[in-house]
Amino acid sequence: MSQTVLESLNQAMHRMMQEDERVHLIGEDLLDPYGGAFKVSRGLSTAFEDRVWTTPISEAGFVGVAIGMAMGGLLPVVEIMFGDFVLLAADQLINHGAKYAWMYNEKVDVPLVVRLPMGGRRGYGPTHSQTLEKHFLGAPGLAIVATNPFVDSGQLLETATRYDRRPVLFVENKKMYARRQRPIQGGRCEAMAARISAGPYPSVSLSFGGFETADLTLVAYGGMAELAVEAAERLLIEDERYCEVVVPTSIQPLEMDAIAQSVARSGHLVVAEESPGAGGFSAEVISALPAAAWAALRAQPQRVSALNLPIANSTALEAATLPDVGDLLEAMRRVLPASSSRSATG
Amino acid sequence: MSQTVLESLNQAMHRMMQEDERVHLIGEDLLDPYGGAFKVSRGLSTAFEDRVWTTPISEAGFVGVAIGMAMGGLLPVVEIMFGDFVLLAADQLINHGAKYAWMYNEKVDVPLVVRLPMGGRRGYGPTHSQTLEKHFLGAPGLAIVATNPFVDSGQLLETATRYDRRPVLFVENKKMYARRQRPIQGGRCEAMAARISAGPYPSVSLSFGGFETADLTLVAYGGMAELAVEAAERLLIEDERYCEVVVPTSIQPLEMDAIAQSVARSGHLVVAEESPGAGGFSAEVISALPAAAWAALRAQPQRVSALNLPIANSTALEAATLPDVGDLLEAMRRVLPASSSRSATG
Amino acid sequence: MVAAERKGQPERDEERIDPRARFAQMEGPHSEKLYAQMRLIRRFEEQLLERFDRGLLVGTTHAYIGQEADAVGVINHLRAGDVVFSNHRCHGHYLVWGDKPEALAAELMGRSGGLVGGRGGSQHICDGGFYTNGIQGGIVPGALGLSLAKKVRGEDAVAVVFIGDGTLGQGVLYECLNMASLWGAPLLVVLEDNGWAQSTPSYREVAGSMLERARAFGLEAGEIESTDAEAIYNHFEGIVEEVRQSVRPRLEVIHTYRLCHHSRSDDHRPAEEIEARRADDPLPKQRQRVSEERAAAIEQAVERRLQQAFEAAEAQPQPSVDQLDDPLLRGMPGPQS
Amino acid sequence: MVAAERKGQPERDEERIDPRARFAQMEGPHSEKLYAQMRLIRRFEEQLLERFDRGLLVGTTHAYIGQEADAVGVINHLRAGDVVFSNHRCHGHYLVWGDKPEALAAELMGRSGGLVGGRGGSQHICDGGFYTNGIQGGIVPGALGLSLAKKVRGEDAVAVVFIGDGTLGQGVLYECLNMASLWGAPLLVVLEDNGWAQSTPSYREVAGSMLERARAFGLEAGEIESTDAEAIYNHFEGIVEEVRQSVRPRLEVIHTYRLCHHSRSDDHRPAEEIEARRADDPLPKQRQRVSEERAAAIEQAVERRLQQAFEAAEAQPQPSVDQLDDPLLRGMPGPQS
Ligand SMILES: Cc1ncc(C[n+]2csc(CCOP(=O)(O)OP(=O)(O)O)c2C)c(N)n1
Ligand SMILES: Cc1ncc(C[n+]2csc(CCOP(=O)(O)OP(=O)(O)O)c2C)c(N)n1
Ligand SMILES: [Mg+2]
Ligand SMILES: [Mg+2]
Repeated sequence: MSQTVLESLNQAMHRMMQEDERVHLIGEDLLDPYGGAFKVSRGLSTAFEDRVWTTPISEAGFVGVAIGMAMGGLLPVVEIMFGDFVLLAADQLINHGAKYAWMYNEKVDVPLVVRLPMGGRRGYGPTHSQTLEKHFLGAPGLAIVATNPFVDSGQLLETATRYDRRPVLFVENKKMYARRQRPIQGGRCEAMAARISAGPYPSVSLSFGGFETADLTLVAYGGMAELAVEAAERLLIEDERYCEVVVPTSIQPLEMDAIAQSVARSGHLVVAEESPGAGGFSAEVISALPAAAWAALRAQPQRVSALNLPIANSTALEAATLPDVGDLLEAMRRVLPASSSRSATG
Repeated sequence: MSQTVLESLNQAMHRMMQEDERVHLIGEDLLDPYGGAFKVSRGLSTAFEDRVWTTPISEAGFVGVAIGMAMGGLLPVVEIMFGDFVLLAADQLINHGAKYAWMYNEKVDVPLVVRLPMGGRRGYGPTHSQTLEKHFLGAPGLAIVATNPFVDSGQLLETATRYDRRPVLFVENKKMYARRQRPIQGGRCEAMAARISAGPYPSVSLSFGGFETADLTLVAYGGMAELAVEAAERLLIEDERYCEVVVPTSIQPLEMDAIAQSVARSGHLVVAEESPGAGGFSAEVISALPAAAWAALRAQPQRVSALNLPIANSTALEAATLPDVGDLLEAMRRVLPASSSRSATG
Repeated sequence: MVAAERKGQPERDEERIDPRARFAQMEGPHSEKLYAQMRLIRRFEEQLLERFDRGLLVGTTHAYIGQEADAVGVINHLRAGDVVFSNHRCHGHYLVWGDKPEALAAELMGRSGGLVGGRGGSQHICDGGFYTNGIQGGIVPGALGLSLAKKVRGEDAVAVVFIGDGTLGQGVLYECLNMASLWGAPLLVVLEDNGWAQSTPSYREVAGSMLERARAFGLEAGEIESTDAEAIYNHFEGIVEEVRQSVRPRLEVIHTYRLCHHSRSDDHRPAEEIEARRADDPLPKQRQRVSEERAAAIEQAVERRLQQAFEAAEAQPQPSVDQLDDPLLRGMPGPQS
Repeated sequence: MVAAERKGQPERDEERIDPRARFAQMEGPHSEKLYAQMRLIRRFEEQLLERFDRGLLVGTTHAYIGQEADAVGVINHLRAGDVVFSNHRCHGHYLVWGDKPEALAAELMGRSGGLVGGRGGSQHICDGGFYTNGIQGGIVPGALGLSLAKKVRGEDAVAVVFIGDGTLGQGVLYECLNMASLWGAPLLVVLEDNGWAQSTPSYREVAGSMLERARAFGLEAGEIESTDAEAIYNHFEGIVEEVRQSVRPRLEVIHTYRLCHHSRSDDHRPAEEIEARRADDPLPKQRQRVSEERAAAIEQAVERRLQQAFEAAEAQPQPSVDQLDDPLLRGMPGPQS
């Protein structure tokens, strides 16, 4: 059995700290035996005592400290306990860390990684369940990378930490931690045909029917990726329609190639995200379609997102608020023509 | 001559504080003779000494204080000196003020107004020139209203302060303060046919050619509105094409009716904003088009936005970074078919 | 143009109820009342945790076990019009303030009759001038603002905000101490120093002196090291009144200890340390002041009450999902005239 | 897989230059050097303001007139590897640190040869370990982090961060005092208390005691009330070394006064107050320590230097707008092996 996403991330942290002494870890409640709220940091303080900084509850302060450390030649990884708290550091990230490289005429860089456990479905209520990276879209200089089980999560984190000179928000998903990695091998991922793009932050394309047949492109990232795959499977079984799922990891700048190629083939687009839709990922995907993909559209793209409400504690309310497989299916059925047989463009 | 936008806002503050003693003003450097950095607050501390709270440099703190005041039955108006500093209060706004009404099951409301002087083109450099309201898109419970010279700015502020029970980010534009209000009367605004929608936060539609003839819909808000009108005029003169400019004031929730109606007539859409495009207003407009408007589209909608860079101090760099009339024209020409005569659908 | 009418706010009626009168069903002498309140809190938390273990609840919860004396020692001094802001560890505060175990239990279970209809859950409740939120320190500005609003409106009220030692890490707290001091706010900051913040001992996150941090901003500050409910009650008697009369902010530290884990199963504190502190359990201390007979009667009454409360809460339906409309649309101002 | 190489960072070479050696063209005794530095600052600011009045610059600027003794008194103690974080009122700090009036002037005019190529302007500059930003207080965490990075790397360096009295309002400052104290950071916070923050007098925004605010977080703290450059220089001699040796943070207040408006034309302070403080002008004080002849020579040299600097800056082209590519795309990591 493959690793869980959590194990993959934890081992990557161990590996990096072992191999590169510039890697430091900063955040709340990091020390063993506790090892961080979600245990991504477990064992690190034991193995690398001097490079794990357990902090006071000072999100703005310690994100800013990490910015200074990055300017000083270290490679800090910040753990924000719940991604919801990143808003406390919005000024440090947007007006400081993200601006410095360009504003100082490239005299400095800020190779910072801020890990953000995001997402709901665990009953944590309004201030511990959000998916807030959307609020950092369009902040110049700030990269956003989101992992998912179809890429090597640990490798992604390592790329962000050791090879990327930009400040990166690294988006994880609380519900995903316990999920197993679902590696792509030999062009397949389990029952699906699978492609993974080149580049440091790859996009994954998955299809139960193979890439010759695509009725629809479903774009989802992070915690929505596996729901999208589930919806694609159900669409095939229940409607006999082929849905290609495209999962980008580079959310900012948004990697559009795989999306565009798929849309050019399928002509139908649904985009999903766990946060409310306004000004979010889906809007960006739809608006950033290259001309050729746009021209291929045979119906209006649809968004699937959360209701525009805080995320309630009540399981019933939370489930009704967050987008699920049913919502994805419904959107796909809305966008697909009722009758037509499936396309077969290569 | 009509009032300036600044005068309109300042007089509205005087009027409201005169008529309703629950209205309080909170922010930095508000006391006369200084009267606030941009002088919207001039004279208020003299006339209403007890209700003007000049604060320490504590944006998170005093926005939160205003939230508490609003919960306690007052109607606070917060002045953030430069809108750029609102990021310091992101947590207070998104995780506190905006959530309370719904999260507390409507046991409370938070009738708060936070005034945000946004925008560049005044040479203030990277941390004093931004247009940051985009980062609050998709924050449940948080309204965003942006004024412009074509609506009664003071009236808009009064609606937000006295009639709106929601927390409202009230977006102004530094460059706009000195501009004159351009009132709509008898269906006209100067040389343009003009419509203004009903409702507390109206959308304005403007056209040099009258609403029968529309080759293109140009959507812009706040500081971009007057540039859009200028671009529309040049398009008419230089290309003999009719552009209808639609200027919403309710940015969140986004008022789409006037936009949709115009697009249904014109079939061509360009959307503009002063901030970088990713996850912003334009993406939202494009993605929120109702089905009928979408169906009417004859070309891919285009966005006009800032480059994805901090806003430099250098005039040359700043001008190259922010969208201007030339950028609007270029986008309009990109979207309009090269040859076709103009449409004449009613 | 007429001034906008304030929309009906149910909780404002509640606020008018004197919290000192709320604990009506537990009549009798002061010592018994305090014991009864503490027992209610303790057993509420224990039953809650047990239900978590049985999988009846999802999410998480922060129990107040060991700190009960703080809540009863402070909140019993509040009166109609006063307000309380609390944090993640709020059940104890709330049970003294609002005394509605069924509505609290229902809230934690996400039921329709919960304090806020199942929307908030453990960390996000509201009831008649009682507010909590799950962002450490983020409640302090709201408490300050509400205390100032009450001052402006001529009310004779005090706002109490509870924070933990770990929350001293949040900068916004100091922004508020400064403004509270500059503006003369009737704000009482009660710092429950239980020596730990989640898994982190105080010495790793609090440098310098807690009291001096407040004094440096011009606040009066004091402290008490005790888990004796009556000692704390007596200590705060004058303090609450002083804040009310002087209309000046104050910070008061209670050095205490939590006898349970931080949230649900995360306790790595040294076993000896916890063992040593069991002697400080506030409940036996207070029980000693009550006759065995009355104590037993109180305990029975609490059991009965809690059984009913949890059963009734469990019987409640989940909130309806039919009307989940965007509050922004609902909150739009109507046409003016 | 190989460790990523740190990209070439031009400023890191600069950092290796001892700032104490930078002011080479002004050789001579200590008193003369201090006077020359202050004179350079004063005349730079005056000429800058005059150019603003003539419409040669856009935006705004915060002049350092009246506070020159602080910059020379502190920064002259720094050495290679040390770093400075400054704020909106940074020209004086920079001219002592970096001593490049042409590059500074060019920056303020948005020219290509500016310190950061015209990108930052007055409030956002960077040069060899010197950093400023326009968000009050926001620079403090960066300064702390950089000081810790240097400590970790075994460098014997000090980070100095300049803040104003008004900046005591920002909560993140206290978060940093706490962490600096907990972690033993070689950080010196220099608080230039000029009695005002923009239009607001200190008593309206600083409650309690500045020094106690630092001490409450376990920092050493001290103060000096002076505009005498040599007094301040002597005062900081031991302080900078103490921070370096003890590897502990410290806050030091300089009570001073700004003799100019806050930014460009916004001065509503009582005329009598300003008049009374003119006697504290640091320049005449220092000039007295220098012979008339040397003073005149220094002044002439400064005039010449500044004339050249401004002229050369003015002659520079605006930065090219051809290559405004998204830094995110440029910064993407390459393929790994
Ligand atoms: C801004 C923020 N950061 C982190 C957390 C996670 N968190 C919840 S409780 C807690 C510890 C709080 O410690 P303390 O203030 O001492 O209160 P105690 O739990 O001891 O009652 C932390 C870190 C949070 N809720 N909010
Ligand atoms: C976060 C933030 N809020 C407000 C401002 C606007 N502002 C610039 S300077 C200043 C006053 C600063 O006062 P002080 O710290 O005493 O420094 P001084 O100007 O006296 O040198 C203010 C309010 C800012 N730059 N950043
Ligand atoms: Mg604690
Ligand atoms: Mg000052």
